[in-house]
Amino acid sequence: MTGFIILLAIVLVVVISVQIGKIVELANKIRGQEESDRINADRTAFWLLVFGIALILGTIWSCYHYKNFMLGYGPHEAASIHGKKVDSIFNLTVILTGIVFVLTQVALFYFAFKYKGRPGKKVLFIPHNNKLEFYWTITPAIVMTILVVSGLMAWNEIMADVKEDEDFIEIEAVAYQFAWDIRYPGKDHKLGTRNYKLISGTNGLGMDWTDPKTHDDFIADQIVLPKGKKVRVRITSKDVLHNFYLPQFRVKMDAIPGLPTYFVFTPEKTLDEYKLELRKYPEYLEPSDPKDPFGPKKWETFTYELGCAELCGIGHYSMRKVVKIVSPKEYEEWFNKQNSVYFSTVRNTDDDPNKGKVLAGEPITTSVETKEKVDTTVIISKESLNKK
Amino acid sequence: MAALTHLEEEKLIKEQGYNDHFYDHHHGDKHQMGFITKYIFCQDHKIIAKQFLITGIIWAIIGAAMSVIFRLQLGFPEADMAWLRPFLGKWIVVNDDGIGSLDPNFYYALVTMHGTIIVFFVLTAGLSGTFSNLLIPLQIGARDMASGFLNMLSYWFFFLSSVIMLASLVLSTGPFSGGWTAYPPLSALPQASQGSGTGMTLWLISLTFFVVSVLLGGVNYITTILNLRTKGMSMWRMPLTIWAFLITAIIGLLSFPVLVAGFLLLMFDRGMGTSFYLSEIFIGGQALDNVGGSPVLFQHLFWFLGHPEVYIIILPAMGLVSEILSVHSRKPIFGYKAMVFSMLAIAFLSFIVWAHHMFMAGVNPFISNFFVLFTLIIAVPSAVKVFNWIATLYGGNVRFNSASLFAIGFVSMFISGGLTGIFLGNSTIDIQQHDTYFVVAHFHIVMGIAAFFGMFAGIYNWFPKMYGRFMNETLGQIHFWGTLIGAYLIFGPMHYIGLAGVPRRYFRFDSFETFKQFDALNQFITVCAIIVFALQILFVVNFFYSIWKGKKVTSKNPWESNTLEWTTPIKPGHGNWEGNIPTVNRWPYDYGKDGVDFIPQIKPLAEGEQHSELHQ
Amino acid sequence: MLNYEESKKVVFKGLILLAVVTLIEVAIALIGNGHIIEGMHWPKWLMYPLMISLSLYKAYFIVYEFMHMRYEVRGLSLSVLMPTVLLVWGLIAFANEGMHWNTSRAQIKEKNAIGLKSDGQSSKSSSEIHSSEVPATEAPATH
Amino acid sequence: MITEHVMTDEHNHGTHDTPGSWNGAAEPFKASYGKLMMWYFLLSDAFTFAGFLISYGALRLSMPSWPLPDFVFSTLPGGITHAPLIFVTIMTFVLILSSVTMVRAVQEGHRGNQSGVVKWMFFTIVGGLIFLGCQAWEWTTLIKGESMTVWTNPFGRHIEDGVYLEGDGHDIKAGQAFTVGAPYLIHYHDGHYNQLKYKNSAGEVKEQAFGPKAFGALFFFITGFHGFHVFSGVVFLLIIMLNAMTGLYQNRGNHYEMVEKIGLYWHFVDLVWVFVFLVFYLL
Repeated sequence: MTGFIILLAIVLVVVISVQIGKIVELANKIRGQEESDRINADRTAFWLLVFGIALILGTIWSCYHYKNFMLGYGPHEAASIHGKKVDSIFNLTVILTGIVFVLTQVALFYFAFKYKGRPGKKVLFIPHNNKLEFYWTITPAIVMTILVVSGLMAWNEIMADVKEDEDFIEIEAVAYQFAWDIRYPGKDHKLGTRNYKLISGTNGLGMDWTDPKTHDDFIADQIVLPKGKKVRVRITSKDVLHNFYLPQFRVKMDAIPGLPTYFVFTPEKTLDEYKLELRKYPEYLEPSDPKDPFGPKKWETFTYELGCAELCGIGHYSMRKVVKIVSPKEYEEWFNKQNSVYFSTVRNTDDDPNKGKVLAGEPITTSVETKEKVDTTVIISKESLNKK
Repeated sequence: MAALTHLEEEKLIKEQGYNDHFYDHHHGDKHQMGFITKYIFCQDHKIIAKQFLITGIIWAIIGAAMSVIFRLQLGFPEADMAWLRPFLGKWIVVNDDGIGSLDPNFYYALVTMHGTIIVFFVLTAGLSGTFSNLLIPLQIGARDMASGFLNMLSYWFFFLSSVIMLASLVLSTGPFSGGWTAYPPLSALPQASQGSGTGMTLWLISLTFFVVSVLLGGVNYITTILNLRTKGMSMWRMPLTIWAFLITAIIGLLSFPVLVAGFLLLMFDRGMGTSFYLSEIFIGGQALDNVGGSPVLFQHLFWFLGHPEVYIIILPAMGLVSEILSVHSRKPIFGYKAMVFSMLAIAFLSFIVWAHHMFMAGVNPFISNFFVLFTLIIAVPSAVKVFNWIATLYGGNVRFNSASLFAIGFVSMFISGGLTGIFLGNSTIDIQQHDTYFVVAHFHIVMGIAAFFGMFAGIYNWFPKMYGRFMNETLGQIHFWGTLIGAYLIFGPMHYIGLAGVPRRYFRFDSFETFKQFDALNQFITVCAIIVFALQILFVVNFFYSIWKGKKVTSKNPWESNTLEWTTPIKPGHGNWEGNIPTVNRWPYDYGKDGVDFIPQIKPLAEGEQHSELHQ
Repeated sequence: MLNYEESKKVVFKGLILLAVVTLIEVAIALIGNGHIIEGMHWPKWLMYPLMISLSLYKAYFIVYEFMHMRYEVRGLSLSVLMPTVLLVWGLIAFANEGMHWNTSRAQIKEKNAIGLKSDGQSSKSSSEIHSSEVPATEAPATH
Repeated sequence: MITEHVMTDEHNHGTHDTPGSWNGAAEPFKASYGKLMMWYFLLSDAFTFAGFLISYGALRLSMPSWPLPDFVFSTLPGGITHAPLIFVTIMTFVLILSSVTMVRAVQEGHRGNQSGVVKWMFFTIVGGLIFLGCQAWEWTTLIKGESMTVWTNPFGRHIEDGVYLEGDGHDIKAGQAFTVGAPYLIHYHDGHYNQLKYKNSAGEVKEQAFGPKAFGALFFFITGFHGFHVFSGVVFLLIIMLNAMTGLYQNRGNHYEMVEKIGLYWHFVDLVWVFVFLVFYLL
């Protein structure tokens, strides 16, 4: 049905246009060519001017109307420290390009209106004007210099890697078709070695268990990070290109198989703080699910998200992960509750290369308990694999 | 001094032009040619131009229709698409309730094909191929291209490439679906996506043939422009169209081979198991042996072509628009030499800025500094061009018709799209805007719509030369207004969606809290897109209707233009000029000089008159 | 343009010149890598620029004499040779990228290696990790 | 201000000098369109090769080590194994010689000497064929003899000092010491690559690692692409030589321009080899 309507609409537009064309031509014939040319020129010039004005006003109006969509305004304020810089350079560019936009579009449509054709009218014969051309070459050059300098200063600051002595958390985001695995380094604050050849059903990231640094690494189902602490994300991919994209934090970096990348950022607002700010905006006071008018409001269901911003295949649009920024205290609590992959699923199974060995620092008494727990998990995951 | 009458013109050609004895060797139209040699395997540049144009129009309809289908998905993801089943077959998945929805595989195939088709087949072949072929010999005063045979081959390679691409559309696994940029590993590994198997193979073969076509054409255009100019047609007397085609051909000649290099390496990765682009991949439950390659390498090779490619698209449009604005405002183009130098500057810069498409692709942030710097420099020559176009209108006697309106629309679009490019060229802002709808809006306006506007302006303006008839003016103006307003309504709101962070190439937005709140805007965009599509159908109807039924051209020079193509017969035969080739005595922009409306290039200088181009 | 006899001379001069330059290049490679005189190794910064400039000279000679570029109009030679300047920035950028890939891979290897050696219980596997310090090597599949 | 008689005068010269084309103005580059086309085609082909060689550079620089060319290319026909770069030097000479004979053919063409053209073109073709034969031998040696494929590169270089724990029965003996940068070849026996064990200075036991995969693939790919150019060059040369024999170009009276054009192509092949030789064999 929809299709029929669309096809009908297309046909109708064409038919009506053709009819209008015929009528106009008939009218022109009646009026005489010269007269109708004159009227047409007046009309077209007028509408070009109207269009020019409408374009400017429409742009300004839409900028105002959609101000909450723009970087640095309303709910779209960056939630990270470097994001503020991105937003301010965006603003600077909006202002500079906005001025150029208005001036050039006004000139274009106004001249088209003002200098509409009249038979026999004399034109100004000016093939060039060196002075003018010099000025309008140098002006954009100056404006561009401002943008380049401010942009690059911010860029080099944002993209700088962490320094050795800095206090930061390093996590790893591994992308694959079509999800993310987020690995935390555990208590030693060091991510263990991975080798893609070791990837298997029970070891999705290919962690090398002979590296003791992997033993306390854990995989989180959400990205949880403390407010105000520098985070360095190692970004990588198992199969094709993906892109680690945190819209609210102005973070974006490709995940490339076999070629590690990283992004460093400092979250500045906890999720709760951000949500409270959203309450100020009417569009977030609406129910999240339109079918359920009394359900939770949009600001309540809102959450920071991680998405993929590089086409990676059929499930590209579904690579979502929830991101939570919490206070350092909450982070500490959450962190302590996480179970390391190794001790919860691998230790002393057949996949464990250290089977039977006593690891330094491992409490011997609990190892039996862990083992039992482990076995069940492995069986379950194997069964679920078989089903697939 | 006054403009020339036709009789005076003919007299001038007879007296001043020269006889190259063309008709001693060739017989022009007098020679009996069969249908096949005259219309199909034809070596005449005008026929080849028409072949390029009509193939381009067919591809444009296919490409635009694809965009309508995926816009429907984006605007109305819940709508029933079962009605498309007769056209798309199994790509519409019908559930138990009889509600049809688009297969996401096919959505990505549509997006990919839309990009490939419009960028390569329509805006490269259809625009540059058409007008380079039509105008180069006519405007420089040549009988034909330097090598008519290679010129013919150029079209037939394009045709072959088209057939292969069409074949890939009907594959059971679907055409390639990894984006028109074809980044590996997605494009290199058949197991990564359905379209990366046979679809990708055909895509690569098709585009390789396409490159052959572009190179054959390009070599021909360059040598023709350099070697076959008529007497008096010095480089600084060439119309800006010819300059644009020359520079476009040079860019194509230098950038497409690098794409081929990238493609060949990709083919080896696909077919031979080499590791140029692949490293440490675990896919489909299997760890591949490939190590040491770099997917970023392909991106570098691709964008080394890819960025010049956008200028291959826009430069011919710029040339056409410069010429049309000048003719229809009855004024010389403002700053002719500045226009040429800015085109040359743009062409040069286009080769050293490619990595600005890759700021967020893992490129060394340090080297990005240079790419930002070079990229933003492009704004300067572009601004010069815009100012010159506007200054051309100033003080003119602007004649409004479909051609000049589209030219004005082009300038407006180029301004709007160019300015958003300043955001994206700045790597800092690009952190957020990369791969969002802001990018989509930007490049559709600046190289999609703007280039189409240039193409439309060119078609309306040179249709009389191609077919000896005018296109319907009223329909043309409806087409113009609808497209102008519609294009702004489609892509204006898209900027805001992009600013809000919505990534491109998403099949649906509903799984993300951040991205799912823009349904109303998406619906609005879709509705506008359908209307604009309908208007393009109107253009096609107008085009084909006018070929046979349009108003007949009665004078040789209907637009009262200075350039040489309007000194040929209304329907020029093979060899373009009957008898002598005209000689050129002045630059092509003597409009309104000394109070004379227009002075064709063939008219000698009057006593004491100065060359206008000398003072540049 | 040269006359026939002169140009014949140029050809054989060219043959000898190209042969000698090639021999010098090979000699540099062999001597520099210690094949002629045992134990003699020239530094890369000396060898590479020498060999590259000699090759560029060969290229220049082939284009200018054999391909007759010297006798063409200036415009023609410029139109063919100028575009190759575009490759200079390409070369710099690609080379820089290559080194960047190397360092970003090496950085991860380094991070992985920290704390490995000090630990006593890494026997076979840790050696594998070391031997795969060259990322382009065939990683051992046995585990 | 151009007076009429000057114009007609010039025009007559124009058509006279360039039969076959109908241009009026003097050719700015004083070259026929065919020659220009060949030049611009070669320019674009140069960019294809540049794309490959630049990719080669990027991939090579992304590897911590790269095989030593004078170790890899050190065999000669007849079982000589320690003759670094000699064979490829001979190949280079063959190509240079064929370039020289090509120049001679063009010169004879300018003189209008049909038999001279045919003779020198024949030598050029022979040179091209010898070069192709050499390349075939080189490839065979690498593939059959040394088991280098596009997937596996057995040529490596040590990244640390050490002592071999076992020998390979040929060159390497157990107990032999080596230093950083020492090249080695992993031998292929009985269906598998035999990686020798060694002990590094820290006392760890390791195996020889394979060299960068990209080396083999890039070598076969780029030299193959060059070889393909040589091959098609030989085919074109053959066709043009036959045409010259029939007197076709003599009759055209344009000083054997076709020979000149194919000559440009042939020198270009030589030109590319200069760079292939540089990056694969010298650096």
